[in-house]
Amino acid sequence: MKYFMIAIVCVLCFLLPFFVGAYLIHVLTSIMIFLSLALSWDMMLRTGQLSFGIAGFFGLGAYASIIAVDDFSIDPLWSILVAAGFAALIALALGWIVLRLREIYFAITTLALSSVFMIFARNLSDLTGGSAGKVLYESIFKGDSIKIYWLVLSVALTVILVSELFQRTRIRFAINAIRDDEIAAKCSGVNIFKYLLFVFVLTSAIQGAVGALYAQQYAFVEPESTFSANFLLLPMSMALVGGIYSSLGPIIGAVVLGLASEYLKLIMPYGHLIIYGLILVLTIMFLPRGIYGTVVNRIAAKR
Amino acid sequence: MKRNFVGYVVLAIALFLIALLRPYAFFYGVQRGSLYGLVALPLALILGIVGLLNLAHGEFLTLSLYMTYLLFTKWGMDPLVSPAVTVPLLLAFGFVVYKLVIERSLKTHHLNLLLLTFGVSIVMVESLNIWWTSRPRNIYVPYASTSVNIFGVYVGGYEFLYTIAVVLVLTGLLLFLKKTRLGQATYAVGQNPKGAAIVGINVKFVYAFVFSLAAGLVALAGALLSVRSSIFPQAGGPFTMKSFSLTAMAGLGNLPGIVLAGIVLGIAEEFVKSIPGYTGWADLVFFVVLIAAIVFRAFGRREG
Amino acid sequence: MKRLFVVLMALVVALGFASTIKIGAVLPLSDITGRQAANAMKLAVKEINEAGGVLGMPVELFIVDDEMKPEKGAAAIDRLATVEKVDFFVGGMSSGVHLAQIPILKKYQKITVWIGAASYRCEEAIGPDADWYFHLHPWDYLQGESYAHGWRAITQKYPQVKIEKIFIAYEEGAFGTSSFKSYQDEFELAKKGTGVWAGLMKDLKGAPFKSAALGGGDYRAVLMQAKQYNPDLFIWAGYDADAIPILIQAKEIGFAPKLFVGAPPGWPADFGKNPLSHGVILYGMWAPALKDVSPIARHFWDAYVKEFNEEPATYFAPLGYTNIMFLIEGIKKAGSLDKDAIIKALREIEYDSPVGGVLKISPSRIIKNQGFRAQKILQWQNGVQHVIWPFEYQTAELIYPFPGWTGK
Amino acid sequence: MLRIDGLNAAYGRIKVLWNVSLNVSSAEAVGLFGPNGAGKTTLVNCVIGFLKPISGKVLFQDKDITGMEPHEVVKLGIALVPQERELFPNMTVEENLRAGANYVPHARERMLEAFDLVFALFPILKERLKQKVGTMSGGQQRMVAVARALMSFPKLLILDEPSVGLQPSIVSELFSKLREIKNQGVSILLIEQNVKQGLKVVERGYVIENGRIVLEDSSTNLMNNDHIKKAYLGL
Amino acid sequence: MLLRTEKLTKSFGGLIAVKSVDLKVNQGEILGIIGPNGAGKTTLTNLISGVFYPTEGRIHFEDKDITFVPAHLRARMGIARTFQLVRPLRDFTAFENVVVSCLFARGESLREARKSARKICELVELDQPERRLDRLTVFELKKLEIARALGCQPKLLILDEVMAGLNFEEMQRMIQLVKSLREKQITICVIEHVMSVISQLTDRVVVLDRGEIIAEGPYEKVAHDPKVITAYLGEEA
Repeated sequence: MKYFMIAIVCVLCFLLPFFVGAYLIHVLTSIMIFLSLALSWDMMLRTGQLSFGIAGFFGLGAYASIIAVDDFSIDPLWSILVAAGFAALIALALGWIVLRLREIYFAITTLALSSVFMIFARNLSDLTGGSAGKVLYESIFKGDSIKIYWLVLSVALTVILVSELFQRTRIRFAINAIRDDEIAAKCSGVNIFKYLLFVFVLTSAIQGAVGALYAQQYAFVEPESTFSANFLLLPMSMALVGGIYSSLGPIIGAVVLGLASEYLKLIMPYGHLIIYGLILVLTIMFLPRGIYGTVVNRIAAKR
Repeated sequence: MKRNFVGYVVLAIALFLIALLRPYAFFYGVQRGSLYGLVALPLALILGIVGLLNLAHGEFLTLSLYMTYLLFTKWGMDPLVSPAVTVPLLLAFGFVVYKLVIERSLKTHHLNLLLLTFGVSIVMVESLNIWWTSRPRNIYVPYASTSVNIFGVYVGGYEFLYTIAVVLVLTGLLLFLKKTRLGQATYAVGQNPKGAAIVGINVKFVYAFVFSLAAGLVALAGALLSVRSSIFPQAGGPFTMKSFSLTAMAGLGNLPGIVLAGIVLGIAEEFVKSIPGYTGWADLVFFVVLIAAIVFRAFGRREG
Repeated sequence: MKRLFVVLMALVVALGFASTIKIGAVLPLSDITGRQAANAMKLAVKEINEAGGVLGMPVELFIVDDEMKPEKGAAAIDRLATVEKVDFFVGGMSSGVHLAQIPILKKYQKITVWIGAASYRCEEAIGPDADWYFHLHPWDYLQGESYAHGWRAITQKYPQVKIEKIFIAYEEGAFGTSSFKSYQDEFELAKKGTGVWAGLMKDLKGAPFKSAALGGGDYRAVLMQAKQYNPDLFIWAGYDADAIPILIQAKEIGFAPKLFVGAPPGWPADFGKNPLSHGVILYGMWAPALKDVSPIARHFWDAYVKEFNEEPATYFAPLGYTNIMFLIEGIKKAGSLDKDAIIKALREIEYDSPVGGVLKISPSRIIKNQGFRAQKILQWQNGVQHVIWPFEYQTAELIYPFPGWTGK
Repeated sequence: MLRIDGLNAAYGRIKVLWNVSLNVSSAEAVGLFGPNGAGKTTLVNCVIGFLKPISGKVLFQDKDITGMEPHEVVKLGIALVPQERELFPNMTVEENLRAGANYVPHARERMLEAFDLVFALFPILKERLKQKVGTMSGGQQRMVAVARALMSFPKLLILDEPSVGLQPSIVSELFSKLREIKNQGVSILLIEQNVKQGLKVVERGYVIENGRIVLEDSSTNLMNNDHIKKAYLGL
Repeated sequence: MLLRTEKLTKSFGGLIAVKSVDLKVNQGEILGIIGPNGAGKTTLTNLISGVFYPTEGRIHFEDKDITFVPAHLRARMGIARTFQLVRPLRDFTAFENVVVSCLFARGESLREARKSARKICELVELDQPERRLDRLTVFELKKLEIARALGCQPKLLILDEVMAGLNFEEMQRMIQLVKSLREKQITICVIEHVMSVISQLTDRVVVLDRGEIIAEGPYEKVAHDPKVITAYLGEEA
């Protein structure tokens, strides 16, 4: 029954473009972009590692994809896989070093790596177009927003599926154990480094793929906007507002904050971000486990 | 111990060589680095004691810049005098933010605090933007652009105030933490809040105090910076991550290390900038030195 | 007879289907440029409606904030097209946001009149086929060309002015880098004796800096390089936040070139009040002083101040006004809402703009419909921005050389 | 000295203490015994102020201290040696001990006196004054914890399972020190698993099971109580 | 011989926690390790389980040199331990804690691991294992530590002060449990302060003081060793 409902919801998501206008489809597409980032961030967080590097891998994927299409004439659709692979490769190479770091040291190093990626993007101008960035003359599917929506939806659903697999298989036991107590975990036979590396590489690949989607949708990359801190801070906010350590939490957070920011803009053209900031603050103050976490807790308490 | 010593010697030689080869880069690096350190110290204090990374740190700095500006334009108060007013104001502001937003969330997941301060920073930036618009403001005082002659090298003099200030603030903080009762209480709370409570320390008060003190120190930095920097809603923002970087590079709880890290990074940056054709890579040096320092320290630990 | 029929048809269409002309604007409202452009657009719409609208229909303006985020700017286009169902797009500031909007604009192919996005990347992205796209702001390379014209004219009028050695300090982002790149391209041509700078520019050097707007603000290393190079013409291409710190640091290291030029998109609030500003030259499209020489500029200034109780602080204010007025002129001339007719009309009209100069469409490197091409060379003198060139708008004589820092 | 009246307490929705009453007179040593999970530490948390009870009263020297903040309670003259020690690992032994006296006004004035007292009880600490506490073994840290509590010249000393993890020689030493401390006029509330040793120190004892006080008697009577013999002494 | 250490030394900075220890653990025995606080018992456990690598010396397990084998591989080889201060995985239920070691140390599938974990919970008499951890008593937490260690299918089980904080009745049940484990052919090292437990359980006792072995032998012999009495037992002996 439950799976049947989920299937229905998925089908409805795919049929949505036939019922709503281009604007909402566009907004939903970018919500799903952020949703996938939020989930990938949360998946890393489930191991206890706070990554500030998601904007970096996002940008890396975006650049890889645009360069693949522009310089190597790879099909835009395949370029997304190329981007995911490239981000994964970089993560694999860096993982050997950064995954020995913990807490704020891991956080700041991943953040610094994002900046390093951006500096390379800006200074290797022969390959990347330098500060001006790189432009494709045509966006993916010739700019057909419904097809783009379907593509982004498929990727987002895949990410959700991966996140759920994380929650339902032995992976969950490994990464939660690492988060709770690394020493107890390794004395119970968990190969900590292997799982950290696995999650780091996988989430980086997701971030790379999502960056590629974004870049292909708008057909350009540019250091400042592609590596923008927004691609770190917004997904983080979404996951925390929705509720961390779950799949549903970041989804709820992304939808709520994504729609809220569009709506606020309408009723308050100037300074709507003040209200947005207040929403963040108030949600966390009064729902410290996030929306989903609070609901789950209430239900658990009633039982 | 021995390895540390060798490291410091190598560092000292490198800095000396830079001073010899590129005196401008050396002096400017010291100045900039002192500024970074001055702004980073309060952030490190909050991070070390309360265990909270204050993402609104830079916005506190912005606020103090605007306050100094206001005092200067409305009442003609000299920016070097204005800390007398802005420090207490920021102290109070820090206290209010702590009481309203932070205190009740201290017991929840530590990431919540991160997000709360992020929310505070958005609200602050946007409020300043509504009030003052995005147009930069400036304070002009002639003494901010005077030059001094050091061993035949003709460099800007004003920014040495950063160096003086950071030395004073650091010494003051260290003395405070070591020698005073409240300082020892602060240090104790940073290590074990529960243990602090059972020896009679008012932990909530210490937290509020640290938060306010940090905000007050930011106001001091803001006053010094105000005459050299443009004042606009995002002016302080980039300092948050720079301060965080320095804190991580020095290691938590190592206040003198932050100033040292600031100066090393400042000199490294200025050194690269002074090489024609490589100016654009200065940021890379900053991050590479940062990552190298953190990783090097992490690999110093040997564990199974 | 035929014409009357068209007008009648238009009326029928207007009354029956569209009772208003809807214009959708996308601007960064949190930035002073976007905010003032939005105000100026509202002012223009108000004036038009008070005068009875266009083709007998009132004009309705919808403004959406792009928050300076590419995806938000792109979604705003979709929103305006499908929810508000606008007929025309106007607005624009950042090139980064615009790049994301271009695929969406291409989807709708509605008449678009854009006042921002100077990067040549945007022109590349638009491509040669978009005849519905009108770009009013000069592209970055056009700006470079126009300065060459300006300096040539200035050296002819003031023979003591020399600009053989040029140093450019540019912010390391897209804005500064593309400015420098266009100079480099022109310099290559000039070396061969061709191009607009031929005979003027003999040597060129440049170095990037990190703008204060993005967390930088330390220019001394770059200024030292410039000082050692000793240029005739020093240009910094950065943002308004860099303006005063760069002067302070230049004074500090004793760097006072004969021509000290800044090229930011806007200026800080107190720049004129700052004694260091005296003699600083700037590139720009507009200066408040234009109101003394141009009636339309005067009209715009007074109307804006009256309406919003603040002074226009950036050239995006008159440009926003121009944006709407130019489009409406086109519609008026076309006499209908027919797309092709309007495009044709927009290409033909000449609009005397408060920016200072007549707006007339002509092709640029790639696109067919480029508006302004020329910039102006201005100079701060005793707290006022004066126009030096073009000479027909000149409001003051050039102060040369740059007076330096003594006594400031 | 300390009187607890009808205390009910809960963690969230789980009720832990049911109508608990207990008192400690001046210069009296009282034991609180019971199995794990009976609510002993919860009771301590209610006295010190880490947990606000649902109902009931805690009186110290006839002053109502229910719901007071820990730092205020400590200033009144209650010192706690917590089960988890709660020391300051990056501080030296000396700094830890100073911290014990520094924030209690009446003790601060007599700090030197306090040091003498503590060194008399734990001579080893005098040798280790400059050692960082984080580098000491568990047993040594336990001594520092007791010493730190004593530095505040408490009127009432609460020890939460002080013998856990200590070597036998130290346990018996510690308990004999506790008798000395009691003889100096300090009231003691001793929470213990080790009933056999504990009963040697205290004059009176309570037995708490499942959050309720089930027995209260003098230590000699408790020693001979059948329930105690069977459940706690293994006789 | 199941485990043998050779001149095992571990120093932290200037502090030598374990000094040239030659420890032998025979197949099937219960070995008691006692010694004053700070003698290095827990450090020794950490070295054997691989939480630390030694500064000097070697460790052999079943005639293999495991000195620098990572901890998780030692767990898979059958070296399991408990922690003096319990370290349960807080985000799991008690049952899931046991599943973790069954999954990763035994390498079982999720289904098998659940089955094994269920059996282990029954063995250690952990009732209602689906409870959240904050509802467990100290005794149950200690049993959980053992259960998780058993999930590693240990050949050698090191129990670090499992009796600490238990009352008499609980201790007796714990002793029964340890005895039943020995019947399952598990070699056990017991680190303990409670002498009655040591005397009831162990075949042999090793006494550590200041990082060195100062006495070795059956409990009765060791307990009367004057060195041990002065260093450790005090008046109680």
